[in-house]
Amino acid sequence: MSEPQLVVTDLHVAYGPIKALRGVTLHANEGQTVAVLGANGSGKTTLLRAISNMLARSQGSVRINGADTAGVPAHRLVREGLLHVPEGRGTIGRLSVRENLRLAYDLRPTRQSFEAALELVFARFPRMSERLGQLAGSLSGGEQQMLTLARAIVNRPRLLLVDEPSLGLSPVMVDEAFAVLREFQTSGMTILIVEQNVRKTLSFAHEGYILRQGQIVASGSGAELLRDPAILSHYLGAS
Amino acid sequence: MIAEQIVNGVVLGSMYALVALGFTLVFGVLDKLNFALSELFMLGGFVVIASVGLGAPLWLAGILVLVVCGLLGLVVEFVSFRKFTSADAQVTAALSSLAVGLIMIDLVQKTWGGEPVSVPVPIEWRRANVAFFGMQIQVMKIVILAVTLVLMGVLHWLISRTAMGRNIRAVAESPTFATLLGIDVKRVNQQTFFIASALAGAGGLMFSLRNGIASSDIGFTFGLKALAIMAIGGMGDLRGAVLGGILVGVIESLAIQFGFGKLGEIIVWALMILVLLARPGGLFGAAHTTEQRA
Amino acid sequence: MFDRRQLLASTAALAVAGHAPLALAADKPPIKVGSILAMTGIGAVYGILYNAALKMAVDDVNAAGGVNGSKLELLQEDDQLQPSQSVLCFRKLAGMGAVVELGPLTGTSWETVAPIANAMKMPALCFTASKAGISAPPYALRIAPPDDTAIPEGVAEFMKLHPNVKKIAIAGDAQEASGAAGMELFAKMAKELGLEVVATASYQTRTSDFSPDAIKIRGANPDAIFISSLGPTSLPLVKELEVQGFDKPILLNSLVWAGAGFIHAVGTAGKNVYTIGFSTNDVDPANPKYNDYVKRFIERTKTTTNLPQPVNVCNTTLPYDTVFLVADIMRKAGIDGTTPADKARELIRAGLDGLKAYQGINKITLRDTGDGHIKCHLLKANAQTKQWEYALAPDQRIKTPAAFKARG
Amino acid sequence: MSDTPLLDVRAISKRFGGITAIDDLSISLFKGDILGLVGPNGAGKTAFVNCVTGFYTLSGGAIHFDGRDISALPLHQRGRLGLARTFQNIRLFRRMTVAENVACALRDHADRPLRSLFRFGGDAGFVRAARDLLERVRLADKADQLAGSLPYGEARRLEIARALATRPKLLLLDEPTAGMNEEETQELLADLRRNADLIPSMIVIEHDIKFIRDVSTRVVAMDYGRKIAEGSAAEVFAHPQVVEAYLGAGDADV
Amino acid sequence: MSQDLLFLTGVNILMAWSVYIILLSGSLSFANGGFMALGAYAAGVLTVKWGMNFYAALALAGIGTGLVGALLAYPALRTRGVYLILVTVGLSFIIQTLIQNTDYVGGVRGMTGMMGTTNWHVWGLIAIVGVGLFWLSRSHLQRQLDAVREDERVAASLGIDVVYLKVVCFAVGAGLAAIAGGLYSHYMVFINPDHFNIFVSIYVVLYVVLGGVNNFIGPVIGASVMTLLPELVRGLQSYRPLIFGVVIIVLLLVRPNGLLSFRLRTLGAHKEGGA
Repeated sequence: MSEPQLVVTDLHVAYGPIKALRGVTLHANEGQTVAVLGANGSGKTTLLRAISNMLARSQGSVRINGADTAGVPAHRLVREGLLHVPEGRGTIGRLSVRENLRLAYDLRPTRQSFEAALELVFARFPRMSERLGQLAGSLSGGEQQMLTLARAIVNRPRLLLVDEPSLGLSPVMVDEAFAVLREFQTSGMTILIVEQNVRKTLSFAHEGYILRQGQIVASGSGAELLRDPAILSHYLGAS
Repeated sequence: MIAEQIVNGVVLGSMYALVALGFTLVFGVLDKLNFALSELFMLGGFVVIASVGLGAPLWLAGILVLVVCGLLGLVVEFVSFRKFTSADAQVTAALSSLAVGLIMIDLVQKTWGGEPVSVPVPIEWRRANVAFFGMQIQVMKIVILAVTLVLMGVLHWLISRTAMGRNIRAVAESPTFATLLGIDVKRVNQQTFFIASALAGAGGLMFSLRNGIASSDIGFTFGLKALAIMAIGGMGDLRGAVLGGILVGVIESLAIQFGFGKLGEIIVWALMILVLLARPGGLFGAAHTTEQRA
Repeated sequence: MFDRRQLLASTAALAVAGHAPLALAADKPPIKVGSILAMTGIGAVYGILYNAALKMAVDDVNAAGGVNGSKLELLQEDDQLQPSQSVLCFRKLAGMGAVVELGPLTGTSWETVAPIANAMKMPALCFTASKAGISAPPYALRIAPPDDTAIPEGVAEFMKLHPNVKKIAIAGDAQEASGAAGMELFAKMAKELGLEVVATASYQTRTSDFSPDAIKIRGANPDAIFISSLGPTSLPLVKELEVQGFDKPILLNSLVWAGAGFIHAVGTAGKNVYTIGFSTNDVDPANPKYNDYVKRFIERTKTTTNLPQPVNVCNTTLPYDTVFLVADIMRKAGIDGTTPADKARELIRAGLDGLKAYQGINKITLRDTGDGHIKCHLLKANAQTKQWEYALAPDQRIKTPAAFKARG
Repeated sequence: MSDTPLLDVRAISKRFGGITAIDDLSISLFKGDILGLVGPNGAGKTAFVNCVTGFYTLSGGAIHFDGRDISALPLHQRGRLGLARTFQNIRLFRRMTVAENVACALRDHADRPLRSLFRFGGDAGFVRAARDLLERVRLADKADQLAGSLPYGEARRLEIARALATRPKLLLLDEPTAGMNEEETQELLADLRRNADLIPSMIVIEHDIKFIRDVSTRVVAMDYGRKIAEGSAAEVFAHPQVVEAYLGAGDADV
Repeated sequence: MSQDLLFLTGVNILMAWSVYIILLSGSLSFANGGFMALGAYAAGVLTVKWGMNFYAALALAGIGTGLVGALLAYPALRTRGVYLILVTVGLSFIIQTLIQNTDYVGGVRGMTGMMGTTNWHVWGLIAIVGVGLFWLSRSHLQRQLDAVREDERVAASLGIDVVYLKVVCFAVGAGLAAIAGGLYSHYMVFINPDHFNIFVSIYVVLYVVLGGVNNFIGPVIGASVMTLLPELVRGLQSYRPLIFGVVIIVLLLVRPNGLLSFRLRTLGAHKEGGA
């Protein structure tokens, strides 16, 4: 059996003297959805940023498709099939919706035309066709989140890193966002998701890891973790 | 007379605008001031002199100006900006680029001396005049305006229509997000410096064609004025740089006509301070408030 | 070389201390003459030009046996045209034992240095600055004729050549001392001659666009323009006037005559351009000394400098004369390399005090203001040869100088 | 408990461009209250703290503190009136030492900073006061370290000590236990209890429901910039809207 | 070292401190060349035209310019970062142009007659200001200023009156620059507006940045090195500007935080902190 698509081994990251990640080891097989759960400041976002090489690691290794990513510039990783959707969405506010999508398309132009890619987006998010010429910054929070996911539709990454996709969304929008992620999942995309919305996330993730103070403290299949009240209470305090 | 001054102000303003555009491009992308642009503006004329001296026809010399100044811009990026990435390195980078500018001045003076040098443009070109609604306007001014407008049009097209422009705008807003979208920020920075420097060089080219001379000490004050104009228009705003440049050009021309020539530098700086006090983000820039950071 | 000079210096010290003079006349230590010029930066073209003249003079003096058995040694300091640097250089030269200082270039620097020369009791001789009334006798004298005589003399010849001029425009650099002073003198002259000033345009040293000034001047439709600013600043205005089709005579004060650049860069715009000065590159049949100087100076600068050729001789005869003048005084006062600097300076000051006129290449008359006077004439730019030439034929030139008080 | 609330937030709103962060929000708090503020990310909790402490200017409504309308007061005057806060993403003076971080917040000569230049007795008073506060948060042994070198938990405690140095009447804590594990959270709770004498009243934003239950006398839940529930912790956390907003409607039956 | 070099070094140290004092509250001023001009002219007018005692004139010029600085600071400090830099550059230009157009002080022709400064005055003042800055560096005020510089908004929320401190620093810095100007004019005897062009303001900031902005010794080092460096390489004549430029670039690259980058602590162990 070949190596999993994403293998993180003993990853350490420090901000100056502060150790944000202290030896994280996890992996995601191709087509798997892996959830990383943890409180604020537990290092989830740092983990994603380290995987996408936005942060330098002080120790450990990250392998994507069998190749160590050490020293590879972040933008090149993105070109090779990784898409990192940061917390706070990462849309470029002063670019139009169309241009935002175009950026994603230019990364990895497929055989189909940009217009065809847009059609795929409209099929999923009909509202996007109305917003196409608008500046992304003028969209509502929910629409911006749609745009972020729409970018993934156009971009078709092999490995998707998503940081808190439900942040600040209304419940309806949260459902919508997860529906799209589920679609990605069925299409065979590998997804690493960081979320606060524990139930929703674990109910659709294959694997889950609980991060605490930069270390993995528990892991298991999504269903296992979800069934374990100790984990939930540990995470949410009490519930 | 006044109409003629206004027309002249627009032409002068368009030269200011070219340099201000360079400043605002760099500032938009890096949030830093590139003082060396002033001296690249100064170099524009000397590149013409050098290339004509080497036997190049004037049209080729014009293209060489863009290329040489653009390439020098890459040097400036490497020396003064590559290492100073953090936000509090603003002053360090600015001073470093200023020092690069000082070196450029010195090298020009070593080569051509400190006094103005004639630019080899046929005098007939420079002297051709047309009458226009009772105004006497030099053809050269019209050419300059036309070339400037074309350059601005090309810039507008580059920035708003091409993939490179999209990337530049994306990096300007957030280098982090841009990287996450697969954009090579370093390359975008270089592209920005190349374009900005070529624009400043083009400004210098226009200036030297217009005045028939190139001078080693013209860059600094002209560049500072362009900086003020950038602030008047709104930093990082291309439209602001153009309109701000033309506004200042026209005001300066009229001030001289009405006998306020003695005030010189005061005009543009006082205008800038007034604008900034009334609208801290400049005429066209978004108001920068501290709240977003909190 | 260095060691030898040190040895000589210690010999001199012994001599001063009252021991028997050991040195033979030929081995006397040199007399140190300081000079302050801008050798780097924007003023370097001037500095290099005048430095070449100073060096030629020193070489000539030394070749002729030096002064009382001592050679002259030129100590050259670079002030980069900054007045504060001029002061630094001045005091530094004094510290190095210079007995007299020559330079600096601009009125601003001269005005800064002159009072200090008096305070430090060190003679200083300026040979360029044009702004009137800033010399400070007895220690700080200027050999060059300032604008208050040069401008009236030039304007007089200009009016002789262009008697129909009634309306003039005055333009100038309001930001620079000599430019502003020249503007005032032009205005005064206009008033005296009954000329109507139809437009005044003030600009700055670093004005980038002269179009508005040119439009304003053209619009006022004057018969002639008087311009007072330094060469690099005047040039774009003159060019702009040409471009705008302004075809009237333009009189510039002596600021553009001095220096190497203006005449080489003015091009076809020089067609109507006049300036004020007292020498050109042309031979002067009445003055063989001058002709010899011009030939040698042009020859010399060809190889030792990168100045545009043929170099504009303009007022470089003045630094040359100044060196000879100083050498004369020293010779008469018995100064040689062994004379203590303080004493030598006092002797030179005394020599300068008694000086009423000096005949070198130029005939210099000293004025009670501490400035020199040399009769100036109207010069015209020749765009083809890139040289200045006299505007009037020798017999047409006005011989009577402008009014001034000579030293009594 | 007196009749007039210590903090009286009256129908405030805060908009950024088209986005409404706080919408017609009224909250009042009496001396001695410890108010827990809960809600999902983006609910407007931090914006509320920013409005009260003066980091944001209000788009509408008014805030009264200690009987005074402070809606238009600048930051430092609110600080002097007795409002102190900590930040969600800890904001220490990182290049200053731990002791200096606390000491710079101490009051001197009735807030006339220049007067401190004319104090010739040395810094003994400040040293003592700062040390005392650092001891209270168990950081005395780190006094001379740079604040930027502290690990997360200690940085958080230092931020609290710094806030306490201003002798606040109302302390606003923005997610104080974020990133802390169980033990650290318990320790922080103990710290707060131990220093109760310096904290007359408090507003705590927290995700840790247990912490909120342990510490607060009253809880307000927010979502979309509005108040959706108010009452005791038990009441609020049983509120269906809160459950919905907080945990999300799970797809799986749990 | 010659007297003059010693003097100019001293004036440049005072000027660097004047920028440093403004920088204490986190604002960068490119207007100090302008304030220097105001002081130089004010002190000159007071001694030459009004016959005032030199020390009184110096003090009055300092206080007056300080007040002008405070008045300008209120509106100027509404802007930040690059905008503040440009506003202060503008102030420098405006002050210079105003003096050029003021006939009472000679306009562009300049003013002369000031006499009587010695190196003792300059270095005496450096000693006084140095002791003051040392005293400040250990004070509660310094601590509050450091807090303001680190994070203005947080400092304000702790009750520190940031605007007041910024205005005071601006005024004191302007006043010190004015006194340095007064000393300069009385040493040079003659001044004109060109002595105080924008490069003066820029170079002074350069001294501080090259020397180090975190402690009061950095500016001294920066000013001394950059004043003496051109003298040291005087022998290289025409390569001086080139060397000057290259040295600046190299220093900024090698020591971006200045030659002396440590910060003096106001409490506890007074030893080196992190850069």
